[in-house]
Amino acid sequence: MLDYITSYLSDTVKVTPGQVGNVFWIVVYIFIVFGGVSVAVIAMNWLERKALAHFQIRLGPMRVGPHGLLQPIADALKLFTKEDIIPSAADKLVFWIAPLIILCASFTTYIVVPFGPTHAITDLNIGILFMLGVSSLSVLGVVMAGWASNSHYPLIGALRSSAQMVSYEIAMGLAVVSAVLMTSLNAAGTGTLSMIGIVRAQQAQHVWFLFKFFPLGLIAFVIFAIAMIAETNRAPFDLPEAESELTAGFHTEYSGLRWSLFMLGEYAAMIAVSSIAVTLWLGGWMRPFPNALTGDTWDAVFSLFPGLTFLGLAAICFVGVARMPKHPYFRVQTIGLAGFGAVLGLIGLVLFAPPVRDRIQDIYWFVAKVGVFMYLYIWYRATFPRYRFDQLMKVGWKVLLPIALGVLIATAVWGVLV
Amino acid sequence: MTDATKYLSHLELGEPDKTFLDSNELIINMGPQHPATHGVLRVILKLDGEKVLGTECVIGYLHRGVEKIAEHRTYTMFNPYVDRMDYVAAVSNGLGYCEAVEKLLNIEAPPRANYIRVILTELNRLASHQLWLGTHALDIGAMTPLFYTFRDREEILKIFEKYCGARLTTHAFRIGGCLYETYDGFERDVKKFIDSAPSKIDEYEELLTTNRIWVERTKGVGTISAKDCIALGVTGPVLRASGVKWDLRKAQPYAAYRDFDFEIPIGESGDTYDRYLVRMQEMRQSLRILEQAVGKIPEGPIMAKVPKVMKPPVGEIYHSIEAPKGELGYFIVSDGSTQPYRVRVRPPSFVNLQALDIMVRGQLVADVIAVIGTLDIVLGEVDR
Amino acid sequence: MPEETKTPSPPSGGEPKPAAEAPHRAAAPPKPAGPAPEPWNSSMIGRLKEQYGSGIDPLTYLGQNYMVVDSSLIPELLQVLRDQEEFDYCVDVTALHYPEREKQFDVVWILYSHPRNERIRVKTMIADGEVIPSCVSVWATANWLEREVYDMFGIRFEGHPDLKRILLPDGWKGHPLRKDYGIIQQDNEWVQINLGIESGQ
Amino acid sequence: MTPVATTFFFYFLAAVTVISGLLVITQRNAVHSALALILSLLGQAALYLMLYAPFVAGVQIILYAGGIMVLFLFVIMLVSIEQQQKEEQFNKLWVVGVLAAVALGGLFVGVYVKGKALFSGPVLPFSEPSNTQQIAVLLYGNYMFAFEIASLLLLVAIIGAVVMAKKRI
Repeated sequence: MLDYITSYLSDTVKVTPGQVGNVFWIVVYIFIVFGGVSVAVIAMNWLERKALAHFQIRLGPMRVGPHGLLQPIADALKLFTKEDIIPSAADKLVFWIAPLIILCASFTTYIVVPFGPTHAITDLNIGILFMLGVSSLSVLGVVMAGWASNSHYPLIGALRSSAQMVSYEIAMGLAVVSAVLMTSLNAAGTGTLSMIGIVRAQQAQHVWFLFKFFPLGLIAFVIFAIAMIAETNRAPFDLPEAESELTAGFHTEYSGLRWSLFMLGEYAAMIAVSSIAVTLWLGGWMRPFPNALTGDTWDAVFSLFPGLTFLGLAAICFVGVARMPKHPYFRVQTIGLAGFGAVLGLIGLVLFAPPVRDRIQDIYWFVAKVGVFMYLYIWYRATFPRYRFDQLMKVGWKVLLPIALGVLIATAVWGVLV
Repeated sequence: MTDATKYLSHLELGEPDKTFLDSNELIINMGPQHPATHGVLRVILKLDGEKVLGTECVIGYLHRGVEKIAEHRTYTMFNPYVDRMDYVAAVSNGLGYCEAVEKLLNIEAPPRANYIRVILTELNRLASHQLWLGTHALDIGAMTPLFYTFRDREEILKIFEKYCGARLTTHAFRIGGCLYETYDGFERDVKKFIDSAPSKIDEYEELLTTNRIWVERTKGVGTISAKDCIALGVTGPVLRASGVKWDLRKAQPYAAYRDFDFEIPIGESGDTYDRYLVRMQEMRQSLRILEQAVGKIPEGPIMAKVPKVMKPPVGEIYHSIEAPKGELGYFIVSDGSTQPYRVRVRPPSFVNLQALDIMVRGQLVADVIAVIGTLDIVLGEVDR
Repeated sequence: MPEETKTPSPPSGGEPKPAAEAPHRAAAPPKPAGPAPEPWNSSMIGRLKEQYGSGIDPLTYLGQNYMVVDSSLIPELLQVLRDQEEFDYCVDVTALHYPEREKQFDVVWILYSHPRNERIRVKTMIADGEVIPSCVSVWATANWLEREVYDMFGIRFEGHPDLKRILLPDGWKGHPLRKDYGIIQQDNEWVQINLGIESGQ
Repeated sequence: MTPVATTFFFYFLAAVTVISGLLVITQRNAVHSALALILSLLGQAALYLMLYAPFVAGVQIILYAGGIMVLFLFVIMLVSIEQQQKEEQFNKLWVVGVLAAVALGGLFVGVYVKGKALFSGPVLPFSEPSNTQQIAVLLYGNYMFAFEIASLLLLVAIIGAVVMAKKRI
């Protein structure tokens, strides 16, 4: 099977992801990507609490570690050591499996995420289809969790989420198809479903699909951006886990480790769908303005960004150190923050080294673009009230779906005419 | 006064369905432990999918027998208890009780006390509305207003704390006036608050008033007509949002409200959005009252001549004030002894909560949450 | 916190003193005989008297008007008050218990008229165990208010759509606002069965 | 570079598919049956992958495992499970069942025997990267008419379902 997977690597790429035929590199990449995603989820957890807190004029976590940097770890420890409660009337088997399904579904999608032309576990030639398909499996986990809890609120949450996710998948799929359609506008007239192929198509056509056939690409992107929030059950579409209505929706009865698996899966899914959006419309790993600001000088300037970012973060840390109260009580925290800043600064310096710089650039730009989406997720959550279920369905079926269909047809027509 | 004569026919509540457990129907217990029922309210919902077919409120989880306690305390001793009913508007509760007993004793609080009472009560109205706004918005899913309102409510609570030492259950007034003279800088603090508050209210409105999702979630939700409101005895902002211009501060002025110029904001359609707008306007009107009051607190005593041992003559009195939630009435019967023979509290939340059923029939589960929020109930007052 | 007046300071340490202590010199002798209720006359009373005769005893006390009516008049009079006299808003329904009286209970309706901006009370006396017609059909708001009166006093309202306890649990025995119900009294049996507390406290 | 692993995986996946297929009809709890069915469908998707038909595999996952099964679960969840569990698992039509199974088995054997002559040896029909394109050419080229008929039928079914489900339009 591994042979089989490796045989699917695109032959157009010179250094193929995972180094064709080399099982070792695939395994290494799997560990790197899954480890990286887990770290990203932890970071996202901290960032969300912190950013949300600042939106809401409070400080957020401040106790565990300097500025609460160790809070996610403390939370994880707490969740691991918490009593594991299974309701007596629950269907134990299904109750067990549900969070695992969500987790597997959201992590499996990373198999095809292209962090760079050479930085991907593999490159299926049905990549985007695979991603949509596998991420749609997470709804099974939600439904199973809601049913297995044998309680009204989770059941309603599960009903809501299954209806919601299935509905928004359609608009999402149509938006994706219109982006895929754009890949076929080359000399050969053949498109691709491969994630790497899609980015390469944007490279070849010298445009992010966001701006292709303006405003068609933009509309498709916006549809996707809305649908993906609904897909991941985030505010303002967080009805399945609407806190004020259904207490916690489908995971009301879950606690401890299994609850944290849900959270892990949810955040991983958020990052996954964001990476689809980045790949399809925002040029994936490509740096900004690849066609306008060309030349070696610009390349060199943009290649400094990763290092500069880390140096900037380090600088923020040191500002924090300087502003720490000068009291023995805070000594440990101050030293910790300074150490953290120093590590960030060191990483930044390492990233300036030319060979590292060139290898890391793709990943940096990809992650930076995904990061923007992550910030948007938090922003939406701080700003918007929650939709009601019928309104949500109305938006999905009566607004997004027709527009997505229209965009698809318009893209096809435009593509044929041009 | 609007022409209310046309609302005189009574309300058809309809028979509860006999087939309460049909196969398509789902009975769901909302509360008493539920994040959106504002305490320990339990609502039994009969649902068809997500549509509400009927509700039944089960209350009493917070029943402390306040009325029974009153019969075993002297008039003065009972005063702090009333703060524990509507604990987010404790000052209003105290005002109502003190004025009722004053009426029964046939004394009157001096003008300075009345002004202090008005200032504190209006501040309390603001605090109550802010708390309502924050929790209501949180129920509908907007997290952020909660923290904004709590930030500003804090300023009010600080003034209370400086004035009487307590923040929530203030026990600010005494029978016959106020116990405490205003502290140094009281007027400055209030003035500072008045100056900063309008921009803060603008901030809330910016987040919500034109927010599409907010409007969609609240417009046409939980609509109740003026006729139904009056038939169900609903008072306060809920009544005013249905278009009845009735506010006890204007209709039967008490304390020093006669001296101030303010408007009664009313709504048109009586839906959740109108109630939201009415309360936002009310907050601005409260600021207007405060502005007029704070500059010209008259000099003089703050306590009327009150007998040391209060023994009101045999008789009974009903006095009501416009609490933030509606008409808060006290019906006090004296038998000539030091303890009231009977104290009946007419709680606005209790009566308003009755309207929940007709407001949510035919709407969705999510609307129940919105309507419970918009009724602005405090379970301490519902259950007493 | 500086205070320049004779008033006591805010409760920084000790308990707040009873308010009545503040104006010491104002300790007037208690007035056992206060103002007595006086007859109340108005055009409305005239009309009602014409219709119901001696069943109505209109009084006024401290500027507040009320009428003591015979319990046989009850649903009809309230209906008339709502329909003809525009008392469209029933503020409250409550009761009083006088155990030493023959007719133990006073049932009180507090009414308000929006068009007239007028508040009156209607009062009637009934004996223990006697039923009184419900006025839910007159004012819908009476539903919960009557349930509360039933809960607290045990007065049964005839024709109420759903007369059951409202604040106390359904199986509770006793009606706490009756004067013979002690302040710390409770339904020990209920507490033991439902809360599992043996001592009953 | 095919040999061992591929054979192993084939039999592994086949076993998963068949066993979970059996579980579908033997489980007492309808939700467990549905879950087994999902597993069976996923096994089939993997088998498609082994047959170098990635597009079909992807569609299998999206449509069957992701879409249709959710709707299945949706319906099953709302049905009272307790009652079903008390009911008899199999009804008494043993004879008909056996006959149907024998007929189906005979058909399979027939196809297998005859098919050996028709398809000689495992051949890769299309080059992999263009597999998706080839399907498109077949669907929208050669079998255009059949495809359109099928989609029209589905449309009729959808409208019919809406009309039946909605009491008032």
